[in-house]
Amino acid sequence: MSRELLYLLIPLSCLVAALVAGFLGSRIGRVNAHRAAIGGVGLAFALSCVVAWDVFAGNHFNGTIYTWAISGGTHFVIGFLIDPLSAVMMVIVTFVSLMVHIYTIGYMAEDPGYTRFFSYIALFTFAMLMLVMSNNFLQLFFGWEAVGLVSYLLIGFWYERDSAIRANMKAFLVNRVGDFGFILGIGAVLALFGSLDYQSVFDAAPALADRTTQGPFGSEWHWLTLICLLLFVGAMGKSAQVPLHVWLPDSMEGPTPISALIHAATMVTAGIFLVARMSPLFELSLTALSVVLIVGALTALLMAFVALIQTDIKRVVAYSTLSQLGYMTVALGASAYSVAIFHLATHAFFKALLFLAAGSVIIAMHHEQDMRRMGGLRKVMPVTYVTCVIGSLALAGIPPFAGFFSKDAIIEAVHYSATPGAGFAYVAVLIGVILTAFYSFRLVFMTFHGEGRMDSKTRAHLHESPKVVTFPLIALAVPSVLAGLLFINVTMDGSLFGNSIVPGGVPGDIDMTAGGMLAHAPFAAPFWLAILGIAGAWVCYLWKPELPGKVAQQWGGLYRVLEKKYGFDEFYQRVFADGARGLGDVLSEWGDRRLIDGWLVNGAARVVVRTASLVRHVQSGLVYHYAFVMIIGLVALMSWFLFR
Amino acid sequence: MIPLSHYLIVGALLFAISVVGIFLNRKNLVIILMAIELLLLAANMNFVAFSHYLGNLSGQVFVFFVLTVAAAEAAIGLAILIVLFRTRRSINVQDLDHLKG
Amino acid sequence: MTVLSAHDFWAVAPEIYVATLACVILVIDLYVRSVRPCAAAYPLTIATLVSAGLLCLDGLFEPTQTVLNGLVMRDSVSALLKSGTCFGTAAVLFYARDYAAARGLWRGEYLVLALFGVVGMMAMIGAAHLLTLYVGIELLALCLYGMIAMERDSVRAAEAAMKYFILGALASGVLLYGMSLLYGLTGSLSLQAVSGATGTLEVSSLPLMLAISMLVVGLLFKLGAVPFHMWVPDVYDGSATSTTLYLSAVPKLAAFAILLRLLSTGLEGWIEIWQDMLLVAALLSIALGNVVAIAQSNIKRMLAYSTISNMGFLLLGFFAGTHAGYAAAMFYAVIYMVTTLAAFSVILALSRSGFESDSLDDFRGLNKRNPWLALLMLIVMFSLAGIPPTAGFFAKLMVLQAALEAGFVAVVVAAVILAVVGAFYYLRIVKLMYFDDAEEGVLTISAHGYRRSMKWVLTVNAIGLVAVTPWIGEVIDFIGKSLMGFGLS
Amino acid sequence: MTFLQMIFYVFAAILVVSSLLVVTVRNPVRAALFLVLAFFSAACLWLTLEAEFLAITLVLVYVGAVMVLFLFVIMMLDIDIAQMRAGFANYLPLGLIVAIIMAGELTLVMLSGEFGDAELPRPAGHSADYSNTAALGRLVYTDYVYTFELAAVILLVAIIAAISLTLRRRPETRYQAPEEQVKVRKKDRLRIVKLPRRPEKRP
Repeated sequence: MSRELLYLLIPLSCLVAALVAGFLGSRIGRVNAHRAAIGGVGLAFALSCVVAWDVFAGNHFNGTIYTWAISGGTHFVIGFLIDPLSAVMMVIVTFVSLMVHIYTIGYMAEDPGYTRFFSYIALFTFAMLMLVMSNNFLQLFFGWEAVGLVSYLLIGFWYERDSAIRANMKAFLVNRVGDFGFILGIGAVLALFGSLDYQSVFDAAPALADRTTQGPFGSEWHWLTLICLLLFVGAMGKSAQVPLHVWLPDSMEGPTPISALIHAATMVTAGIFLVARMSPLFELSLTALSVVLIVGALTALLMAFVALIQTDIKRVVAYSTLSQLGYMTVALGASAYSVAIFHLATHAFFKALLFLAAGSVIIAMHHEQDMRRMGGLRKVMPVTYVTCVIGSLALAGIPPFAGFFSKDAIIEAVHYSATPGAGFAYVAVLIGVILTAFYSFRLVFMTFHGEGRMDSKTRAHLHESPKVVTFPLIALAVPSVLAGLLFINVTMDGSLFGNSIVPGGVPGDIDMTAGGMLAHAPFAAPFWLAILGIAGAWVCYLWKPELPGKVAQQWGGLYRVLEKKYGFDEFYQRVFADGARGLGDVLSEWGDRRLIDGWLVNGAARVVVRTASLVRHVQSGLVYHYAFVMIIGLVALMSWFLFR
Repeated sequence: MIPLSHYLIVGALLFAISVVGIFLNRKNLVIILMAIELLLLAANMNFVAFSHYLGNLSGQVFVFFVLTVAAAEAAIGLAILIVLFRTRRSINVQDLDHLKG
Repeated sequence: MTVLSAHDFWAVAPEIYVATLACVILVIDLYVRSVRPCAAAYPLTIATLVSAGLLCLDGLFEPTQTVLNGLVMRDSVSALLKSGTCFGTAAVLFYARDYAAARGLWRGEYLVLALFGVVGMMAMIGAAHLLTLYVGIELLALCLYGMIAMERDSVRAAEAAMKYFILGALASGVLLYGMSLLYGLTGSLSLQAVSGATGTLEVSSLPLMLAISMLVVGLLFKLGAVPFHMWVPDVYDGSATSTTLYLSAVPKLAAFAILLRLLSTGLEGWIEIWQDMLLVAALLSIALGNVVAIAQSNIKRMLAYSTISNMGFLLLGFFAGTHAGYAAAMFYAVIYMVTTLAAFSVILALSRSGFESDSLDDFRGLNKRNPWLALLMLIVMFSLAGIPPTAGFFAKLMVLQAALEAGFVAVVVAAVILAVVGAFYYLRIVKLMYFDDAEEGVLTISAHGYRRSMKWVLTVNAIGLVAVTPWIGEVIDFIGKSLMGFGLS
Repeated sequence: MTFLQMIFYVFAAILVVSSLLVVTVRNPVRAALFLVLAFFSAACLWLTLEAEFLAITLVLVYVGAVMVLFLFVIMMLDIDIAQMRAGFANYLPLGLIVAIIMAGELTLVMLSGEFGDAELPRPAGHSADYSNTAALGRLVYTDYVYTFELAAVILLVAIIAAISLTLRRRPETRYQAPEEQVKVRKKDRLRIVKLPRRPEKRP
């Protein structure tokens, strides 16, 4: 089997699975539909592993599969770039996707949209694979929009719910802002480089690093800074960075498997992947890196605070996702691209795990998501409990769980970074550590420990989730524990990603091997901060449960700020939504109804009709008038020729 | 001798007269038919004159055919005139205004 | 003195064949008396036309040559157009049958005149000589005058015939005068000899300009282009619908042919002189036709104005003088003929004895009365308006593309805007048929009184406008191939 | 002025004036007669151009046939001549302007130099034994035989159209059909009915 065929088979198997489940779903039945979807994605996972093995054996690939248009010298192609970065992404995407597929069998068992759901998630896997495997900007954009599309479809999956539709609309609108910047960025790439192919862009980039362009008001812009910032706007939209983060918490309106797959593990990391993929460009623009760093730090810190007070179990995880995406972005800004991807990978595992565990709880609680009505579940749901604790430990960054290594590497990278804003970012990520530990274990304690606060009817029906639900939990728990330990060395010495990412970040004099980091941990701040966070959570939610209420009263202003999530939503609602609606009303009344409809369209129609009836009168029916018109026409022609 | 242009000017005058005659006439269709005959005569005058001055008989052949066509046209024109008169009892050009707009 | 061979006559075999059989049919019709009118003449006429149409195809893709001492051109395009004329006329007479019979028009003479008109059109199509051209034009015109006036008890038909006659005679007088000047300037009546004089005659020569402008006036009249269009609505309206069908559909092929013969074969060297005239006439036609059609309440008049605008489009393909433009114009003419056939035939199908279904109101709620007929009319209207994927869309597209390739961007933009204006009145018919309810009384008239065979042919005719879409490229290529050798570049 | 020139100018003047009168006189009969005069003058002009056959044809066909047809039709339709030209003067100025412009432009074109004596001098006349008719006939029956046949078709069309347009049987008019009368048989007219014999009832 040729490599091209192999690569092609990976996304196509998902696409075929999606089509089969989508179009034939009602005919072949639910079981066959999920068999088809799982089969397709499972095949993709297996092949991805083969590809990854092949890639780490040194066989990279960059080539065109199919050219579908050539316009003005620009080739529009479907092409694959298979290198360590894309191989890692492919394995993560297909693995998490496969787990979610299996989990879905249990989670969605009662849903009437069962086959539709399988079709969507298989389609999502296809789109995400096209995104990460792309070797050019256009295909990247295709994948980018396609994952967005599936994301909107899935957020609005329960389209009878008003809130789902609102969340759907919000995700769509906010992502449009990001995509607008993204496509402008692609346009700028095409304008500067004349090509959409990654490799030729990267090759040409150093030579064009100092090229500037005329901005508004006579300002000078560096082309590359402009491109990077525009592309990063796209990344901010998709990866939900402040201030374009507002859609992600609301996206929890979608089914939980989707929150795990799309809004935690894969799609939202597309922005991180993008910046890592574009690292040769970002490296050339310190301004862009600085922006990335600061945006990331702000996201990591601010969202962690919001996570502290959430009561909806899924929203806690959602805000923690935002915060962790901020961490990854910080790593990117510190030029530690490989660290960012490493955190992306570990995060994908433990965050998917946490979501699925949350989902498992939600099933048990009969779709109750409020943690204030939970508690004491650890006895009923041991598997969920254990895996959830593993995920929380990984998230909190307790050694030797996966999150410890990746998060510590980020903190070290920021510590030693020379990017402007690194000092602020360092403080932010350190505070973030304690917050992360706090809210993670707040979730664990509120859900699984203490007294059960649910009503008696629910309590009577509590039971551990079925095997199809717990199996993915266990399967995801394994890498959540081991992934850091196993891969930290190869990540940090650069042998994992090779030259697919610009190396950089953590200076060489620090011991960043697994053993070194574990040995160093007890003597470093992050570890103790995490422990402090967990202890704080224990104090507040197990030992003195009345404390949080007091704090909230004491610090009412701050609490309200957090409750309102810093007012982003209100601000957007007031300024953009209401403003746009007001502007729209004005435009619709004056522009549309009066000017265009009344004046241009109907006016033009009136003029035409009037002209028509006027000209009609020339057709008087009198033959000498007709003859006269003909003769005048003839005379006019003759005169024209004679006297021109 | 008579230059060619003089014959052509005679033809041109006939042409102008007949063309104007067609639209100037508002009462009698027969006169319009006659003006059409004059119009063809104007073209024929040109053909015959050119034929002579070019020393080329094909112009005269053309006139031969035009005369044939003109005769046929006159026959059909008068036949239509009769049909019109039968249906409307008038050959007034101004009455010919049922179709308009 | 040249000897004419059988080969010479074989080139005009279809004309001779049709003319001879027309005489035979005339005589037979006098002697065969039957309950049904034209019991013998009708099948014979159809047979004649169909066989003649096949006979015409004999000359397809033979090398271009002039025969009969330069009177007649034998080439692919004439074979194609002659064949189209024969088949088109056969379709016309097929559709016209019941309608004409109900109005006492279905007489042997009517058919014979139609056949002689076909001879005239074929003479126009094959003309390589101004004399052939003129005689052909007159033969067709006389047949048309006769056919229109044949509805003897109709005030409107007589008026239409008279108007057509007067204006047609005026136009052919002008055309003739132009021919005489061209003859004087080039010393020849043969189109090839005329084009051979390109080198010796300056473009700035006044008599040449006059000659060409008069010829163009004559051609524009035959096409019905502004400002020589005024006969079109009155004649379409006044004639019996069967005659309107005959004179609106088929002669457009011949009109295209005489444009091609005269302007391309004869006067292409002086394209600077006639180009602007055609352009102005084309734009005026599209504008006036589309605008005035909106104000019509009679569908025949509306279709007449639609013809004017469509002929403007045809001219738009023509004026650039390129091969692509000619091919586009010919494609346009063919598609227009087929579309018009279907359009008027729907009116024929809706008409009854003593009831003309030619008011727009008669189409109200047609979908409820006869959904199939409404669907066919919908396709026809879409095709006329140039809405994809109908053939009419491709015809307009080709024409505009040709004009665009020749570099006339502003013209194309103007034409597109006007075409959009024009789409209104076609869509109004669709609206009437599908969204309005019939008035009291109209509903009582059944819309199913037409022959079953007519339904089938009409279906093929109208559906064909859409069904041809997958092969539209082949059709265009075929037409382009048949026009090989025409055009400036 | 040579004799030929004199003939030309005299007949040209008659031609123009009489054709002007054709389109302006009130009485259509007079117009037809002026048309005859115009055609006759034209025929004379054609004689100066050595187009003898056409000149004769013009006189024969037009003066002899077409004009008679015109007169016949004019006489047949009882037209109220009195109101024929009412309001004619209203349009005359416009007509005159157009006519003058057109005639002026055409004259300008004719004099523009393409058709001067230098470009196209008058050819020498043919010898006395030259027969214009024979020369034309030779052309018409050989080179132009196809158009000749088409012209024949045109005349046939004219005949068919003229007859079918004007010949009509009026259903309201009663007329005898001798061939039908002769064909009548007894059974067409006479019907023998058998009546059943009724038994008489006696009281």
